[in-house]
Order: sequence, then structure tokens, then C-alpha cells
Amino acid sequence: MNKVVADAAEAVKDINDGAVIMLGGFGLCGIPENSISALIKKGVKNLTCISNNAGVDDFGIGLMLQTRQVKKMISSYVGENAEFERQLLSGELEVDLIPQGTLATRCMAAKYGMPAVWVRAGFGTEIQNGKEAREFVFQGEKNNYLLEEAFSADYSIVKAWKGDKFGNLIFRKTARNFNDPMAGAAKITIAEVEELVEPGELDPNQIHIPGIFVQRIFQGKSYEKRIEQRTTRKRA
Amino acid sequence: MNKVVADAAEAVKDINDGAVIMLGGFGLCGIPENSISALIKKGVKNLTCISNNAGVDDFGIGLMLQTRQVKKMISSYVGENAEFERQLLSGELEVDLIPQGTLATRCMAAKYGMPAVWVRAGFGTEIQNGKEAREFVFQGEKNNYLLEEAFSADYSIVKAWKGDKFGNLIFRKTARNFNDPMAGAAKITIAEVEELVEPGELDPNQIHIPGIFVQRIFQGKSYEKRIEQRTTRKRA
Amino acid sequence: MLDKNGIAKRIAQELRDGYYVNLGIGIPTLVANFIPAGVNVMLQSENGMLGMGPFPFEGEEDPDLINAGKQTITEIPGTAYFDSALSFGMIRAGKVDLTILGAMEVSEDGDIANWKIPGKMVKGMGGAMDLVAAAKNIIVAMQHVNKAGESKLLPKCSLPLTGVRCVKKVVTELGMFDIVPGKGFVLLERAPGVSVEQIKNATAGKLVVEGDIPEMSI
Amino acid sequence: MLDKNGIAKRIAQELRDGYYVNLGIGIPTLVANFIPAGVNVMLQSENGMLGMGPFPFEGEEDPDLINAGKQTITEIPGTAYFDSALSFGMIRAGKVDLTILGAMEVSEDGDIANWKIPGKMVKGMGGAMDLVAAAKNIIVAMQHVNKAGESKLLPKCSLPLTGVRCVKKVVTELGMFDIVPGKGFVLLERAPGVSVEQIKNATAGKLVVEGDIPEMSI
Repeated sequence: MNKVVADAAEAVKDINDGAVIMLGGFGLCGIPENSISALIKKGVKNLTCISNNAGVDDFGIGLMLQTRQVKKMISSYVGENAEFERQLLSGELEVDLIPQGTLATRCMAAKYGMPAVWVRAGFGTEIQNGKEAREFVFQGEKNNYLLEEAFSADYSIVKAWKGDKFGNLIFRKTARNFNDPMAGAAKITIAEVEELVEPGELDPNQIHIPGIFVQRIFQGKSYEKRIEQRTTRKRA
Repeated sequence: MNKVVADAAEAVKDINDGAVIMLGGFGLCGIPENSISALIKKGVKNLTCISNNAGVDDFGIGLMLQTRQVKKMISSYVGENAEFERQLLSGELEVDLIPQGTLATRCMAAKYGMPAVWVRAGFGTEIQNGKEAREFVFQGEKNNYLLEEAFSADYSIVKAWKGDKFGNLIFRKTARNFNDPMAGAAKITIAEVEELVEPGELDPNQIHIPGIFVQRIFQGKSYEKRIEQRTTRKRA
Repeated sequence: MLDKNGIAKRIAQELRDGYYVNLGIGIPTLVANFIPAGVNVMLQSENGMLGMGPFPFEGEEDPDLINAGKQTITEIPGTAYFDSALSFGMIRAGKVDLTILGAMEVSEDGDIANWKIPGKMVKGMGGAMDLVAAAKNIIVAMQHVNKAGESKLLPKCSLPLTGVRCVKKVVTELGMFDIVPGKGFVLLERAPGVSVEQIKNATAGKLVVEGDIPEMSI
Repeated sequence: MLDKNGIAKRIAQELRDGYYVNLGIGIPTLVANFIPAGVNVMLQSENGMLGMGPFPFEGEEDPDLINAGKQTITEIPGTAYFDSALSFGMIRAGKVDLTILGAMEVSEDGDIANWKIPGKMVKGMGGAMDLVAAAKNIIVAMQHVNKAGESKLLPKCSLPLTGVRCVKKVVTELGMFDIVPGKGFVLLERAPGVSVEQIKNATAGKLVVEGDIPEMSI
């Protein structure tokens, strides 16, 4: 039951060139900082990254773009990232843009063992191209849905607030985001946590991810937790 | 935002004859005791009940069977219930038996706005009759799946441990069961709670059901919490 | 003529007590500043939060607490956090009462285009396609014409679509419009000082003007 | 010949350290009593729990804490609770390493029947159909013959099926068998004091006996 590995380097050591990887986080919030650093140090290439965003030029997945380790991004919004734009326009990088809810649901589908899901997003748009569409009546309302496949990923790398040695995880505030549906959605799930505790220290009623979904866990270190848009108000 | 109603009677007052109702709980664990009593007092008839189980002769949904208020049960296991058996054999009661995971997932599908889901349970059995089957390859494995529709229910009645006036809910231990996927899966969701508190008193990180899924909430009373199989061990 | 705050202010009058509301980036975000007294709404942020509060005081920013625009925010009493899949589940199931978002183009059938300009770097649709596909009630807040002076209220969208037949209402600097499929942009109110003639001239799609059109009071 | 505890004991030897295991009602439940020393497994209860502990001490029963057989149980350090949809999600996604359940009939192709007898009151399949459809590894624990003395290891099931081509192993009072589709019941071990002849006589389905069959040590 003990899923603990020493550090990020050990957690990612068998991730090879060409792997398909899910990476949790929304913007820079809740991203697996330690694992991203370890992947860069390891120098693994040709990765397909399923991640809602692509980081910024000098943080998050943006760092893996700088080192040209990413072959393809599957994201809903790639934001402001000059190197990303350059690689995309030059054809070095493939990008598959999909609706955010569809992205989350295709992760969840994999985690729940559902091979495909019916969603409304994208019907009647270019997102529909090549996809099966069908009309369903649901709660008395007729609508059109697209069939979207569950993701088949090799690794899912998530970041949690607290975790125990059995792999049980708890997230904090909006850092939960994609980390939750991605945890358990790939063949191997790696979790890095801010605080690793003994089994029994987490309230079993408050666990967001039961340990069965996690294969490796480690205590992360030196979290920067960079803020992308620092918005504040003045004290009255 | 205030979803509070006075009591169970007020919560169920617009539930009319012929309604389709989801009822949370597994066995007698986590069942909405107050609401069941109120439905019996109200005497509403011809109900279709979506509930994993049908209670026992003198508790839970079993009480609504005694009063002949149920036209149809949609369940995975109806257990030991003499009156249930009598009504079923006499043709007074319709029963739709479906796999437990399919039942849970058809609730979840409704809550998540998915009109149907693909599941493996029941393929190659009589459960498949009349359903669309399809082969999918998922994570490198080929399997057959059945298309199962989301439930369209009028009311979902759930029981939680704690809730606030905005409808945020927290369950306790295995009493969570079907209460979680049912909360928000019908047009109207009614939640009865052991402890009703002010917004802000529940840790927002530990809420199982965000209030948006709940339309009515009330503080329940006199919970019996009957145990169906009291199994114990002797102290050494 | 309305400025951005004016558009937000007018849309804020459409809020009803008890609404769950999702606000897009840009003018929609400003709506939160003009919620009428006595109207309590819960703001949904699709990255996983209900009950979005104002920006934090300086020095109290929490990197684990951001909105869908990646801005630091705060929680309120009654906030709930959840994951991205459940967030879009509640959106898809129609639990969000009102979605307010910006657009590049809107058609007289209610189609909307707001994510892609061919030939330009595409940043992605984010949650917009999910929101417009499922929200029960969508109000678009935008400028009536683009920088080239061309109407953004069109017979058909020229840009790649975000969603079809979904927009219910549009508020621009010139007025407020219902979109009635098969009918067109039904003018409900003129912005202060704006004539029906001005609106007609700025609207390429079918404009429906029935009876006297009141000037809006904001 | 094995008694019920013997069957459970033999199956317990199939557990591996780190396994997540779902135990059905009846003999499978007994397996928990015989988990070998040094083997740590987590018991999944499909009503929403990982890390099922033993029955509570008298007077410490918690009505909010039951297993899928509706028995009062306890938690262990590291337990996690979750809802029914996620519970069957993890089952369906193949996260449960081993499922042990009872059966009325098993076929030489691995089909299983264990929920319905035509003409008798049907109580329902509970979670059995979900478990057999998705578990990576299913061991059936059952008596070799029924009360009428008829074999329960059949060429084809005669009762309505619970699942098709899913059972990997069967342990009865007479022996342990692998099910290899296209081949049949491959005899792995004889129960203590039971001959291959006895097993042949009690097995209606195709029995495969290759080489010397060892007697099991339990």
C-alpha cells in the first residue's frame, strides 16, 4: 500500500520519450512544479501533454516548451506564451484545442472507465468535425450531443495539498481544478504533495482522491506557486 | 440563496401523484427518514422510486410499500421485504432491476448533464435487451459497452450529515453512497440534514455537494438510523 | 451611448435574487460591481468555485485561490470549491442561471463567435463553448461595431462559431436586444441619447422595432 | 475436501501485497480472516469505502458505517470514503485488482450466473454485474455441486447470466481451477484428500488435467 517514492526524479524515472502525460493545474494554480522540473532535468522528449493551459514563458509547462520536450499540447487555452506561439507557427509544435469542459470530462471518463461521453459543447462548430453527433431527449429537452472519447494517457501527474502514504489526496481551494479528474485517469498516476502524512492522519470523510487512484506519491519541495494575475483592492 | 424550508412536510408539499423520485441511501444507511415520513403522511400515490434498495418491511421505503404509494421501484437489490414480494408477485408493483453501478452512473449522468453513458455492466446478459451495444477500444483494450440513459426524475431526496442555508452539503462515512450522485440529478433536489448551519460554517474545501445542486434544505429531526445487520466482535 | 460600465450596469439589472451566474472576461466581469441592492447572486467560476468574492486586499493574495481569468480573488461565507469536471457538469446540466460573456460576432439566430480569427494566433476557447452550449440564459455584452466600423450584429456570423442558437440577449453601447430565432434582433431599449435610426444603421442583421422603444434607465 | 473456511483460506493465498480487493457476500467475506502475514491488502466496499476494517466491538456500531452486505464495520488508518458513482467508477476503470464472489454456475468460457433463478423471487443483482464486467481478475468461490448434486462447473450456464467470459479462477471444496477460454477448467490443485477422478465426476464442463496435479497446501 505504501506508494511513497523519494522525490520527483524517482517518480518520473520511467517516463520515456513519446509518452502521453496529463498534467494537473489551471493556469499556474495547482501545477505539479516538482515533477515538471524533474521532467526537464531528465530531458525526456516528444511528449504529448494534456493540460488545460501551457504555462507561461518562464514557468510551468512553458519551461518544457523552452527545452523543446513537447511534441503536442492538448489544451483549452494556451494563453500568453511567446515561445509557444513561435513553435506553433513554425510547425514544431502540434496543438489540439478542445473545450475546457470536454477536456475535464474526457479525463473523468477515463478515470471512471467510460470509453466515451456525450457532450453538447462544440455542436455546430468546427469542433464537431469528424465526430459522431446525436440528438437525445434529456429531462424533456431535445438537444444535440457530440461523442467525445476518453483520454488514453500513460501518466497523470497531479499536485495536491496533503496526501498520505497510501495515496489518499486532499486539494486546497481552486488548486483542485483538473488535478481531481486527472488523478486516476492514466495508467500511472503520480502525485506530488505539499504535506505527506501517515495513513490515518487525514480525515477519511474529507479525502478528495482515494489512494486506489494513485500509484506514486512524494513530498514536494520549494513550491513557488507563482501568481499569474495579481489583482487586489485597496484597504478602505 | 436561502434554500431553507421549515420541515419535511413543506419540502415535499408539491410532490404529486405519479412523480418520479430519487431517494438516497444504501440499505437503511443514509436514507432520508424525515422525507419518507412526510410522503407517507401526505399520502401521495403512484410514485416511481429510484433507490438502490427498497427498505425493510417496517422502515425506509418499505413503509411506503405498506401504504401502497409506490407504483414502480427502480433498484439494484430489493432484499428481504415480505410486502414487497407480495406486491411484486401480485402484479401491484413494477420493479426494474438494474446493476448498482449503472444505477449510480445514470444518476451521475443526469447531474452532469450527460444524456446517456456507456457502461460494460450487463453486456451479454438479459440487461442488454433493447439497448444499443458498441465496441470501444479504451486504453488499448477492446470491450463491449451498453448505452444507458440518464434518469429523468422530478425530485431527488437526499440525506446529509451537515448542510448550510445555501444548500452546501457534507455526508458522513458510508452514508454518502447514492445521496451524492443523486443530489442535483433531478429537477428539484430536497436535502434533509442532521445539522443545519449558517453559510461559512462549513469548510468550503470539504463540501461534497455545492449548494447549486440543492433547491430545498431543512433540519431533520428524530433520526432513528436503524441498523440492518448488526455485526460485532467480542473484546479480547 | 453607454460606456463599458454602462453596459455592465444595464446587464446587472437583469440579475434576479438567487441566481447562479457565470461572468466571462472583460465587460462581463464588471457586472459584479453593479449588482442591485437586495439581489443576492452567487458567482460561479468554472475553474471550480461557487461564491466568488472580490479581489483580496494587497498582501492577502492566495495563489491557490484564483478565478477563471487567473486573477487572485477571495471566498465569501458559503463558498464551495470543487473540481473542473463537476464544474462543467453543473454548467452542462443547466444549473447556472445566467451566463454573461463577450463576443466578436452574434447572429440574428443567436449564434455566437468569440474564440477564433482565421489567420491570427488562436489561444483557445477555454470554457466558452461549454458555457454557450449549455447555459439556459446567455447575455452577450459587447461593442455594437468592430474597430473597422462594421456591425457585430449580423445575419450570419463570418467567424468560426463558438455555439449555435444560444444567445438570448445582447447589450451594446447602443441598446439592448432580445434574440428571437426566426425573427432577429428585437430592440428592447435604446441607450441614453441613441436614436432608433442610429441603431438601424449600425445593425447588419435583421432588426425588429416594434412600437415605441423606451430609453433605458441605468 | 475443503470446508467454507478452507476455500476462503486457499483463495487468500492468491492475494498479493498492495492489492485492492472487493469481497462478495458469503464465502468471499471469510477470505478477510485468512490474509497471509506480510500481505497488505485494502478491502473495497462498493457502497463507498476503501480500507474496510473488522466488525466493531459491541456497543461501538455506527449506523453510518456499513459494508455492501449492510453489516456494521469499522475503518482503518488510511480509510477513504466516497460516493457510489466514484466507487463503481474505480471498479469500471479496473483499479480493483481482485474481485472474489460466489456463483450459482460458472461456464468453461468464464461466464457466470449468480443473480437470478427463473420462477423464484429475484432480489436483484446489486453490484455483481458491474464487478464482473470490469474487474481485471475474478475468482469465484463456491460449492462444486448444487443441492441436487448437479455440477456447477458447466459447458454453458443454464441460469440467466451475470457476466460473460470474465471469471479467471474457481475454488471449490474439491480443487482450484483456472478458466482458459477455448480450453476449459484447467485443474491446478486438488483439495486435500480429493482425487482427480472425484473432480472429473463432479465437473460437467470441459476439465483439463495436465500432468501431475498437486494437492493444495493450506
